[in-house]
Amino acid sequence: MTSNRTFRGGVHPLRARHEGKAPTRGQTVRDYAAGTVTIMMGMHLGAPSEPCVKAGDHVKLGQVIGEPVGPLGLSVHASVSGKVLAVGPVQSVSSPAAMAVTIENDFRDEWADGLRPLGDVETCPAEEIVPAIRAAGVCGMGGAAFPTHVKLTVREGQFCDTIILNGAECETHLTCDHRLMLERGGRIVDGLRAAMRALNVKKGVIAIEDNKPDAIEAMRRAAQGRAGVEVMPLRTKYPQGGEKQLIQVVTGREVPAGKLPLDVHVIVLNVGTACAIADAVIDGRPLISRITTVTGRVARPSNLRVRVGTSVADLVAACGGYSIPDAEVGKVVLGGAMTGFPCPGDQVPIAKAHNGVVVYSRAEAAEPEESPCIRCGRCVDACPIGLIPWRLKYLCDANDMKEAAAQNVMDCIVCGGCSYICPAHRVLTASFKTMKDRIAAEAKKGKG
Amino acid sequence: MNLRMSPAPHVYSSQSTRALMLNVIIALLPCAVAGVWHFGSGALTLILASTLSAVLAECLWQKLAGRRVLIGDLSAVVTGLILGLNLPPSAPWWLAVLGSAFAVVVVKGLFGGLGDNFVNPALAARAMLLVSWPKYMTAWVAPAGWNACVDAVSAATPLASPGSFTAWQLFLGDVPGSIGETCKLAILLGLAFLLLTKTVSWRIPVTLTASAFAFSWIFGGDPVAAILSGGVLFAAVFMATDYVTCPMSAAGQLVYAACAGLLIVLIRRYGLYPEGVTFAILLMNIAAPLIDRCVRRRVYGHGKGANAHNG
Amino acid sequence: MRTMDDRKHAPGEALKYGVLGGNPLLRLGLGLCPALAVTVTAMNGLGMGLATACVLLCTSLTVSTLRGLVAGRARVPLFLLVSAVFAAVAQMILAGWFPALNGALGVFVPLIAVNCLILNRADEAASRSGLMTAAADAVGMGLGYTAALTLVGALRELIGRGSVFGAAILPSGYEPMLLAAMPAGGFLMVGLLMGVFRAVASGRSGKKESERT
Amino acid sequence: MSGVARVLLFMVSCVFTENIFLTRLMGCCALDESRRLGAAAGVGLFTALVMTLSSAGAWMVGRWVLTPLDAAYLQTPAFVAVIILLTVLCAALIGRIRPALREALEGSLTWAAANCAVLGTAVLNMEKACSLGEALLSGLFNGLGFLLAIVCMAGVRERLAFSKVPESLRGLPIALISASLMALAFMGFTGLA
Repeated sequence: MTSNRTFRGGVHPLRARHEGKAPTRGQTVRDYAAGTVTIMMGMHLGAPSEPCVKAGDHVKLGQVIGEPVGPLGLSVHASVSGKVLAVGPVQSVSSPAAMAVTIENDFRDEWADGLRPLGDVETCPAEEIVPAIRAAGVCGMGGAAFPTHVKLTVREGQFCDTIILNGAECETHLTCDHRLMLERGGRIVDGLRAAMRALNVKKGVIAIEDNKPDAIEAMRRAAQGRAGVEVMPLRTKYPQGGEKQLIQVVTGREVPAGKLPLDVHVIVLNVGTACAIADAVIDGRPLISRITTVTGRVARPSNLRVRVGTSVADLVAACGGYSIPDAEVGKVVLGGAMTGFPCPGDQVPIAKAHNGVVVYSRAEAAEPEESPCIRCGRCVDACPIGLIPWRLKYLCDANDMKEAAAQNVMDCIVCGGCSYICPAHRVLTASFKTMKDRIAAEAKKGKG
Repeated sequence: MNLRMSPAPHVYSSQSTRALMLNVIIALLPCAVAGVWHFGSGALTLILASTLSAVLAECLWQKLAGRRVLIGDLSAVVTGLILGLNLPPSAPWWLAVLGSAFAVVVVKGLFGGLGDNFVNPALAARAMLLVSWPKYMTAWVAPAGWNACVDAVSAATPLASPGSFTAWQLFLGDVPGSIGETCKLAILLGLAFLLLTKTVSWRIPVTLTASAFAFSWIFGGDPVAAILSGGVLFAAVFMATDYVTCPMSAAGQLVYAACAGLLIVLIRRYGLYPEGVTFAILLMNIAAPLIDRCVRRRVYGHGKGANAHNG
Repeated sequence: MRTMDDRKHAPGEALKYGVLGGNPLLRLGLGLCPALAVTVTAMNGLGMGLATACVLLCTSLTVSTLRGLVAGRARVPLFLLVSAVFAAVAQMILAGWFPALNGALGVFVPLIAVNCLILNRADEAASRSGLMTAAADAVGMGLGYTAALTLVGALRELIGRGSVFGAAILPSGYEPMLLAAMPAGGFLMVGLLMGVFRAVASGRSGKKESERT
Repeated sequence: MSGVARVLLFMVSCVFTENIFLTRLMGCCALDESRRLGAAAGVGLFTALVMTLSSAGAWMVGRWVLTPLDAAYLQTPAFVAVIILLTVLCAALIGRIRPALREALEGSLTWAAANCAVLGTAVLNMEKACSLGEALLSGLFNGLGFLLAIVCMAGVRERLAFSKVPESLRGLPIALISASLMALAFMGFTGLA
């Protein structure tokens, strides 16, 4: 079952020596609950939520512990039942002081009553779907963590004709979406149908890379008889799961620079998000757990269904601990190897969007030395959106914001393909990210 | 636990500058062996002299200019080796040394080192030697084994006397010519290796050869002999594909190689010099930045295609 | 402490500045075309340099005398016309007395008229200063230009023919590098010499800085 | 040989074989204009225009005025005057058609008159004793040759902007060394026409 549907550019890190999916691909998802969880208030894109419990309180499973703040705000729910140990700043992956609520698990898993199940996605009232998703605190689970109810809100003058479910999972190492599609395909289709009904969309496409034939088969079976749902195999190539690439491949449309997918009448959701939508709509269950792939230098690489807020150290312990001496652990990455974030320490808690934990040894984590650019053009070939990375790199090094912007650095999707392929090991992607942040900050300053 | 915090991506492909250069060196070895087989001790001396002096010159220049010494990236070896294989087997050793020094210091070093030169160092050095010492650079000997250059039986190349060699002779390199360029079998072996290891893409070698073939037919020559004589194939595989000096976009590379093929035929047919390969590729090197500017991929989300669906 | 400009305007200093620190060809990059084209031998370089120096001197004196009369946009055309007249005179003198040299320099003798060196000095120095200063500037620049052209010519002749001013210098076994006598060699030689001059100058000023502190 | 073929050969000769910039070394003062591709193309086009017109203009003045008056010694000043006149005219014309372009090139336009390639072409035309049509074509083709050289030069120099050129060679010296390698490559055209 191979497919020729793809975009231009890209790289093949999976075919190279970094095939990281093999150890976890065949492993059934295991449930895991840790003794304590540290639930961050800022797990989604947008302002962090306001904690509404205090130390010493007893909370039940699914109880709201953080109230939404601002237009992109999202509720946070307790992922275990038990006693609140602390409310205060902790080290997160991106910030040394992120507001969080720490709960000691009493392992009773008592559900709080709060959310109302809507029942069957095909018959429930369509206008209640998005509010239910919002109440359940669902955000994008593929990485960007954009609040899903905002994504599913179509403003005046806009319309959506296609919802794409992203099951490409093009990242190295990660198999959580793969396992989810195999084990809960029906739920994923339910979630897609719920989103389609909420927005009155007639077409839903589940896009899957052709290196997962079993998942394609499973989803085809699950989609049988469901109105407007179609499974589309795509060629295996990184970054096939990039939002812009996916839209281009599935619909033939390009999102204009600076615009959103909805401007070309498309909404892209991760398969994990669709599953969370189904849980919220059918059962009234808030988003309190997710599947995370734990792999690399751990004794038993696995896919775990973990409670939001579980620390990396607990996850590793659940997989038999590090397979190398602690002193030899060189890097822990949250997410995949191409776009994941490096962890400052293994006490960092898992958020709603963290789909993987990859552990590297010191030798694997050593960065190769940067040498002069030999103009081989591999980065130009690899760029999925047609930038000229080697030249951008010089402009970024010279801090030439104007020229870098003129060369479309803002269109860079930070996929990491150019850095991956560069034989001179030039630091390309990271420079572009820094430059993008700087230009965005400058623009903000200019506005406000 | 002291974790590294370097940003994504966290994996790298196995290709490095040094590995790529090593691939090119390995691909050049069959040509070197064939050259020594046909032209003997003189060829061996030249290859060694040019390679060693290129490395030495790179090392000295980088020390003198106060830069990091990067001879470990093997690019100087490639330059020296290619220059050596581009010399007539009977050329004096000092020619190889001067050429290598010119290639590494003037053509590459003065511009900032590897990646910063805009013409291929080996080709520019060959052109320099050709215009400076034409009597050595256009003297050819017959391929006669180990003592070919000692006996120095002067002979005409297939380009100077077309029709005097069979296609088979041309293919195996049993003809007078530059050390590395005569044996087409060895060059094709090298090409196969480069393609298998993904060191170069097929675009430039194939397009250049096809273009030379087509244009020599259009201009009334024997197309098969045209690509089997002289340095077309060697240049198409090893010199036109030089990363640093060819265009970077796929379409640009096609344009570049096609124009180079045309220029080769034009210079061979109408020019003063019997072999146009060196100059043709040098000229296209100069045009490469312009080609890259003109042939550009549309950026995703910009221009026509992006707005096709809006409205 | 006197500024660079003051120093330039004292006649003795102007001479030194023109030959070394402010060498028109090797430091300021003026008058490139003849410096590239005719400097195949030292003799050609010397002849071209002297001819240019003479036209420069005459033009500078004339412009200095006429200063104040013309300003604004019309000045460049005026300078051009003045130097064209003197270039025509130089051509006649060369053709009459040094026909061999005139033949070797060819079209570049009338082209002295549009030599950027002359225009630049007329614009920057002569049109803003008195006769004495203009003359000192022109002589300094002219000599500096002559010296540079002779140097380039001598080096190219040495490498390209093994001789200097026609006298064989290198042993008879020397195989001349023909490139030096070609346009490519001219570009290369002038470019390298410029780099050397700049490196020496920056090395010197760097040394002075460190001595001072 | 047919007329078209002769014109074609003449063009190849002027543009490639005997490139006025890289082979005959005239107009090198404009090397400094070649830093950016856009500016270089502008200067090159303008120079080519002036060159074409002044080749013809100088020919007319030389053949119809100076020769009858037996005043060949006035050739240099007379040609310079013609070139200045035509430069000013062309600049004014461009100002009329494309004022923005005129402003962008303001600095370089006056100096185009001082470009020795223009005067050189005119003088060489007289030495070759060619016809008016040949003079016009010579101006046009040499102008195109100049344009080609300076545009190629600008392409190379834009690329060099990203290079680690040693401090003392930055700017004009490395531009000259680049020109040297270009001149070397252009020698490949020797014999083409």
